[in-house]
Amino acid sequence: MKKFLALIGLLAVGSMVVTDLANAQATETPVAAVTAAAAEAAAEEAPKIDSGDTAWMITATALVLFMTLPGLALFYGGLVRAKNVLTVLVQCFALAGIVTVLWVVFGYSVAFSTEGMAKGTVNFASFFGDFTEMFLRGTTPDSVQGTIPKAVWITFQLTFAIITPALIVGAFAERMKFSAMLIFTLFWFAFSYLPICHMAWAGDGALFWDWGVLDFAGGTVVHINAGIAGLVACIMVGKRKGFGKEALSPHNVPMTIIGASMLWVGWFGFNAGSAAAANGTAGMALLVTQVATATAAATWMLLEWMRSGKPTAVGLATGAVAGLVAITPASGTAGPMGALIIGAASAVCCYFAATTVKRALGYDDSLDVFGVHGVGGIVGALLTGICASSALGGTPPDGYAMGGQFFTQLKSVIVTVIWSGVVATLGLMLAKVIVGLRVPEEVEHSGLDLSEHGEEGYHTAR
Amino acid sequence: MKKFLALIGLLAVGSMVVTDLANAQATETPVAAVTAAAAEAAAEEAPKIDSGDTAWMITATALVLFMTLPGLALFYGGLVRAKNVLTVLVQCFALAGIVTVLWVVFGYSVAFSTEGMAKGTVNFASFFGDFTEMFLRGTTPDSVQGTIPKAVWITFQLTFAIITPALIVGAFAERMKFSAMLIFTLFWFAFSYLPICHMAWAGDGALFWDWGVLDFAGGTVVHINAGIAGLVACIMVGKRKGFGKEALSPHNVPMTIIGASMLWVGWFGFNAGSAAAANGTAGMALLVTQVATATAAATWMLLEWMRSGKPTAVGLATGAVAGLVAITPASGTAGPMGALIIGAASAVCCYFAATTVKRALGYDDSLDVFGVHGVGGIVGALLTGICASSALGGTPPDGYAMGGQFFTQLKSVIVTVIWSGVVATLGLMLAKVIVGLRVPEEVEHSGLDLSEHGEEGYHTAR
Amino acid sequence: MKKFLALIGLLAVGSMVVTDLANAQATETPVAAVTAAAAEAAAEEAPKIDSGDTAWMITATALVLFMTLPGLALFYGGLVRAKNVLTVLVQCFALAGIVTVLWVVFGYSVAFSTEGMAKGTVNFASFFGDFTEMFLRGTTPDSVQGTIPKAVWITFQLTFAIITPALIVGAFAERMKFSAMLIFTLFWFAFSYLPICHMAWAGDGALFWDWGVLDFAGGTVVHINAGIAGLVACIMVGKRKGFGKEALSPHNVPMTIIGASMLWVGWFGFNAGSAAAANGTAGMALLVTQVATATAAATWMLLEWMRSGKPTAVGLATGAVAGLVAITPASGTAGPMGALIIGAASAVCCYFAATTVKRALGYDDSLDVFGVHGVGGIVGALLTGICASSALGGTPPDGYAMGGQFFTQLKSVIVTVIWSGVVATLGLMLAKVIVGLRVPEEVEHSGLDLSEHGEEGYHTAR
Amino acid sequence: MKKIEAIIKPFKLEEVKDSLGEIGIEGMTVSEVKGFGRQKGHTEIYRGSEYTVDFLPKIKLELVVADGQAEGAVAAIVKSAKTGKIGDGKVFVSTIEQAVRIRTEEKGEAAV
Amino acid sequence: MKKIEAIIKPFKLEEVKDSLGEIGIEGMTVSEVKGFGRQKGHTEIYRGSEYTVDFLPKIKLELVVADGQAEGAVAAIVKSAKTGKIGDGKVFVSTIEQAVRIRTEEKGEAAV
Amino acid sequence: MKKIEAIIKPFKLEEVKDSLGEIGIEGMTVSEVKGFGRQKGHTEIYRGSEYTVDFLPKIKLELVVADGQAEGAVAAIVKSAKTGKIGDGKVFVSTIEQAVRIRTEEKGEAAV
Ligand SMILES: Nc1ncnc2c1ncn2[C@@H]1O[C@H](COP(=O)(O)OP(=O)(O)O)[C@@H](O)[C@H]1O
Ligand SMILES: Nc1ncnc2c1ncn2[C@@H]1O[C@H](COP(=O)(O)OP(=O)(O)O)[C@@H](O)[C@H]1O
Ligand SMILES: Nc1ncnc2c1ncn2[C@@H]1O[C@H](COP(=O)(O)OP(=O)(O)O)[C@@H](O)[C@H]1O
Repeated sequence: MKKFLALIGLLAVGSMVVTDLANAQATETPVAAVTAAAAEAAAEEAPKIDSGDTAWMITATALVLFMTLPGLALFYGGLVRAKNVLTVLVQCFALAGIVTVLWVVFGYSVAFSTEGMAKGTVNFASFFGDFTEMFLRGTTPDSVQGTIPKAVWITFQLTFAIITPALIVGAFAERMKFSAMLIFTLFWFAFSYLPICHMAWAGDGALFWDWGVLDFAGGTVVHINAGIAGLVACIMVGKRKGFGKEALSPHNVPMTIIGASMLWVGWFGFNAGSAAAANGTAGMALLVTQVATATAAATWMLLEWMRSGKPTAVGLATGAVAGLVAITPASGTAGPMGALIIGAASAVCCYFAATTVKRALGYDDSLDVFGVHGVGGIVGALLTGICASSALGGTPPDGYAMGGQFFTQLKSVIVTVIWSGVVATLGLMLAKVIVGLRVPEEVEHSGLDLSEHGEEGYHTAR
Repeated sequence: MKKFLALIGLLAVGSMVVTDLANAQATETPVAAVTAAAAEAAAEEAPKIDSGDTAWMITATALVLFMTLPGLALFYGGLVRAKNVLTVLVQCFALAGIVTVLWVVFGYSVAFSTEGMAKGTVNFASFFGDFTEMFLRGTTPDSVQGTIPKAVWITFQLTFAIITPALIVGAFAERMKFSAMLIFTLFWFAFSYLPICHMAWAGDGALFWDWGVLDFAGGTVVHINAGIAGLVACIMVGKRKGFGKEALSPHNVPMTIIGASMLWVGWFGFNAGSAAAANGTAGMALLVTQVATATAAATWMLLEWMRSGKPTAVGLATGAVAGLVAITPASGTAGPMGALIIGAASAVCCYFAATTVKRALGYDDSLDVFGVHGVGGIVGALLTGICASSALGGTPPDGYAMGGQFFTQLKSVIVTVIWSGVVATLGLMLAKVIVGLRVPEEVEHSGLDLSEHGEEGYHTAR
Repeated sequence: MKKFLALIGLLAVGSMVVTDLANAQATETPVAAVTAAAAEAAAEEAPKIDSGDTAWMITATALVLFMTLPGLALFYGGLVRAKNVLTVLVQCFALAGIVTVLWVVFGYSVAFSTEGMAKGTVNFASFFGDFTEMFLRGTTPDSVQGTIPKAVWITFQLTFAIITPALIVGAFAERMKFSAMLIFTLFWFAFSYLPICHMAWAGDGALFWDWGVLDFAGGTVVHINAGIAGLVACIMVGKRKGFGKEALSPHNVPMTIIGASMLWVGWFGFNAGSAAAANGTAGMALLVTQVATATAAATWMLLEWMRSGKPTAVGLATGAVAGLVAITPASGTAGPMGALIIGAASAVCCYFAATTVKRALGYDDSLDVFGVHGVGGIVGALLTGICASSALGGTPPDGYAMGGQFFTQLKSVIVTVIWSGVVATLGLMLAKVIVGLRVPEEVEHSGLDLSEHGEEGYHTAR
Repeated sequence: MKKIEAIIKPFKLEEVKDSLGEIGIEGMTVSEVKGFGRQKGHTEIYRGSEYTVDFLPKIKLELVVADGQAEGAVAAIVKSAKTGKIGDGKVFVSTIEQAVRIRTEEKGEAAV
Repeated sequence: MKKIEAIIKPFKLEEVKDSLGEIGIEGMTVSEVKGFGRQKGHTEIYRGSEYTVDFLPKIKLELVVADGQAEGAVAAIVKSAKTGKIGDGKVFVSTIEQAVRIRTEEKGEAAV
Repeated sequence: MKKIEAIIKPFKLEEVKDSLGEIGIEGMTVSEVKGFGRQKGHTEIYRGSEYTVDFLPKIKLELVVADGQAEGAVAAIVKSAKTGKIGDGKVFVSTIEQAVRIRTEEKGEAAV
């Protein structure tokens, strides 16, 4: 506990140093960059709040929070054994709490501040924002971002910052210490989530943005980023006792289905909300999200049916999530035809990643964070480049060429994979040194809920 | 499996033939019909997206999907025995996936294409659309329907197409083969859902539309349609083992209550969303939906309290659903007073249908799809004609006369009952021939989850 | 049952007498008062529906209903023992049904009618509305309130009227008769909820309104009001058998976490919806709600971690609810900094109230309605006065002075505490006389679900 | 007195209870158990990995009866629980030395 | 050694455990069971159809004790589990031939 | 025949089952129970109030074997269930007088 609090302090100081460096470097005139999603809108004259756009974006924010609480928590919670169900719920809930506070204190500023950025210039500010908006200083009810209140924009983006570290916890479920989890994910949040978010969405001068990467709702920022961190974590934390020998079966499949359903519904906020407005782009994002998800679920079902004769509930749910992940970066540019392609492709790739590949390589990614978010994210990011083509019914950006776009997408994937991988490794090493990564063997046997949280999930006796 | 895939092909080809015929017949000049809900809006000049209407309709779409996933899945899932819980969840989830794909491929086009329709003319196109919009060809982010992006409209309508076949699965729960269920419901989807939807909502020239039927959000299209199919199915599939002898009790009543609550909340999207705009009609639909639902829940509770001394949780939930069903067609025309009447009437009628009548006739409608959706839908459709009267605080259409309207409603009910009944019978015969309708007796004893889906819902041991 | 029905009649008559008195007193010219939330909007010219504001307010209404059904029902349901889970669900569901009917019949009118009110005049109409809008007479799809359809406004306010009595049931869970609960809460609804709501929000001439009390979304109206009623009720009903001796542990912690998550998400509708528009105020309410809730959850976690070494799931959830409660009145005036303060303060105060204080005083507030809603509500109401200060990043009203505002807030707290306490006492005495408050001892042992509702929550055997 | 323990298929419980009732036995205690035996388990699938579940759900019935009733009770159980398919279960009989009815403190055969 | 099996009302468990503790017995195994006996079941209602549920929730306690302790243990259970109302349950005593403590491989009375 | 009842730690079930399989025993019945003994319970926390939970989750194994197999079975269980830490559990052996296989009505050792 004490070690943990000390670390939080350290983290904060660390970030400050980094940012001071950033500010020092930033000698060019600051450019008033606008974020990706709000770009179009901002092109028009004076910024004014549009009530329709605001209505949608408040709703979208609620939907994205709903994805984590309770959506993801349930999706994951049902997949673990009864003795560990609370660890997963607590981890998601605690991250929602702490990340929110960090977001207010420095996160938003580090992710979205545009001091020192200039179109076409790669400098420190292409990777990190700074601390000018710490404590959201200067944001009032009258502050406007595009056509919506800035407070809504900040909260909307916050819900993305919450779900991303929460996604990772599925990889090392059922064995990692709660304190180690916090140290690791918060370190990773500061040094991988915030910069990748900045690179992708902070506007002119940001790395991916300047490259022209298409990442409408967070393929790199959210899914590849989390998927890689999950892969690294599950390898460094090690396998669960009994992995490969016993059936470590889901304790409550209906809970998982509820969670997957909530993810599906909430994802409309994630993708259509990334238009930052209630317009045609949002509408098409809604449609393609639905189509890709449904296609992926149906495809996964068929794969299982063909291979084992039994389409499973967990399979359908996993397929749906794979589709949701893969359509995420593409949801602003793909059309219905592209959505069918992305949905089917993601189901096939994730299916083999989470089954054949995982078995072959032998790592214990408990809830397939890498298999679904990592692989689905990469498949989606690459296909985004292809499905933006108008030949496939997409809405390409100006100057689009399929080959070039594919290559650009690939570059951003590679940077994200390496960046997240390195930061995750460092974060885990840090956690290991401070508190150790794993619970003792007896605790793993008797369940983490009791030892880590002093509670049991269920008391069925009357 | 193979048989099943072959059938899917057949279905597709079948529909194409039907539609070609339709096109051949349609010699009159095509009329640019507008759909019911968007009619008002479209009356104005050039179509332009309204951000407020769009904001509401994206949200409404999310709410209606939420009704099926996880709402209906949970409502049904809790009511079956633990050994069959996954079958219900899988069926709802799989239908959401497959229907979405079919909707993109031909469903939307068959339901809403207006080629060959002409006001006052009854021809093939009054019953079926055609294939001009297969694969949603031509829909881009800029396509507008009324005051919202066409992509939103398509997705909104899709969520109705998902929930309707999903409703039916409650009737034959705990005994039907998954493959048979798919063959039957998809056949029924193509030949009963799509045409009834077309008749009611495709615009000038469509059968019910031209008659002046009031069906704001789907009393005929969704509830009567599904309720009758359920009745036919549960009779043709036969009773569950033990029906009438043992207590086939709900395995998880809280799950059912969660589901019912989600249906209630999601239904605001269903009914108020059917205004296709965020306007006064939507607002009144919101209010009357709440009032009718609450009245029906309270009425059912009082009935139980008076008859057995014990108001039950399942009873309250069922009452609420009965009220939701009945107010659906009326939600665009009834006022608060009408909502009180419709709520109370639906609870009384459904209560007796699901108890006395079912017992007397001896069919095993497992989860009362007919008793609630069929009966509630009919009660609602008929009372819609009455409660539209301004004497009851309603908002009658031009030229409204209570008697005539009642008769018009009755006609649409009769057509729907017969149409759905016939198609359901054919679909079930088809499924029976191809794969057989029921699981073997041992499977029914040991539970369908394991045999059909290779999974169990719960693993409580640590 | 019969006694109960008779009482309902009595209640209705009682209210009518009260209102007649009110009307008799109201000799001044009626003033067209506008409600708090719609005040700004109404300042502009002719009332016209704004589609964006309407979109948001329909959604907000759905979100607030979602808080009760299933949010609160699950939050509470998971915390009781398995044998009583349905009582809690039934109570929430039944209240949703009955309160809706009462709201239509007289509730809305008594709460919001402005006959006889005049700015600066304290008369009967400062406390109670009247019966001019019984049965929502006069409300049509064209009726406008501020910039939204009046039907939406009525339904939005209804969802507040539903959750408030539902909150109380947590205090006497696991032992009170269903019939007694209905008599008590409906009496209290009529004579405490409606008047306090009127005092706070009915506009010029209403007691708190004229004092200048800041209660954006219902600190006094909802939380203090319910918290005090809960305290009185749990004392008058008496302790549960085994309280203080055995562990009366939550039967399903995941259910509680789901519920808490839904409360969190739904509360965006509660707070941001209280702006009655999709504007900057709503946006800031969204942000501060998120920040205060997260801060409170994290604070509660740290408290537990420091005191027992184990951060619990129930603790995190309780902390979040404490934060939500406390930010409620402040959500229209506080900024991010104020939200951090309110969040942290509420967690600390509620933590000690629900643990140390409750233990010391020995009352059995089963689910900590007083400890969280009462205490959190009071902390929030008082801090609202302080955090509105622009020094803390707030948006103070005209003529704001911290000391004076604090005192005003305090006055409204005191009035609410006394009013609710007295009405609750009377309501409980009434219920005691008519049906008795508690179930017999054997029923308490075997569980209320079976005896009161003829059902069991779970049937796990296959 | 004899204690009879029977492991049966879950869906047979009602039938067994009724056939015991017919011969006048109206006290018993039932629990949910998992059985492992010749009846092969089933395969469950979790994200493409199949694993075998050896334990099958069974119901265990325990009843204590007077010595004279034991044979009849065993016969009644066997008759009503039989499907003829593998996994039907077992009946075991052992001796109970003392029985007490808690409510009345009656002892011995009067207590069962 | 003797094995004592007691079927009791669920809410009595704590009391019984404590009264056994008082006479020095601190090992036992507990399971949730359903009982069927003279105590009549209850009626459940599902969409207007009433049906009777005959099986009531009970707790089964199993404890193996040295021969000399058996009588005292039975008495303690009976005393603390009694409410005097129907359905209080039963206590059954039988003989155990061997007991082994897995941890130490101690055998016989030393093991219980 | 002998009836062997073993109370073991839940995570040891697979291992015990396998080691019984090795000596040819392939029938058993398993249930989830709660154990109370020397192994101290754990503390649970509910809104700041700590309370002790004395009952720990255990698995109960019941198997009826021919007299000759009993000793081997007990040894196999003890060996595979042992961790050496407190709470490993107990094995109890008693006599069964009769066994019937429901499916075939075989009796005695042929039935187990
Ligand atoms: N030796 C045994 N001891 C205890 N229970 C047994 C034994 N053998 C079988 N059982 C129980 O009886 C059930 C049925 O046994 P099984 O061998 O599968 O089929 P059958 O009864 O038809 O021979 C098992 O699932 C198990 O619960
Ligand atoms: N013959 C029996 N064998 C095993 N258990 C029994 C027997 N008779 C009763 N029981 C158990 O004892 C419980 C109480 O018995 P019951 O006849 O209802 O009341 P009482 O104990 O007051 O006579 C039953 O629910 C059942 O679990
Ligand atoms: N006398 C007994 N009768 C029945 N079961 C017992 C008895 N003593 C212990 N047990 C069971 O054995 C388990 C382990 O016993 P315990 O005393 O905790 O540790 P150990 O077996 O290492 O001595 C207990 O949880 C309980 O289920």
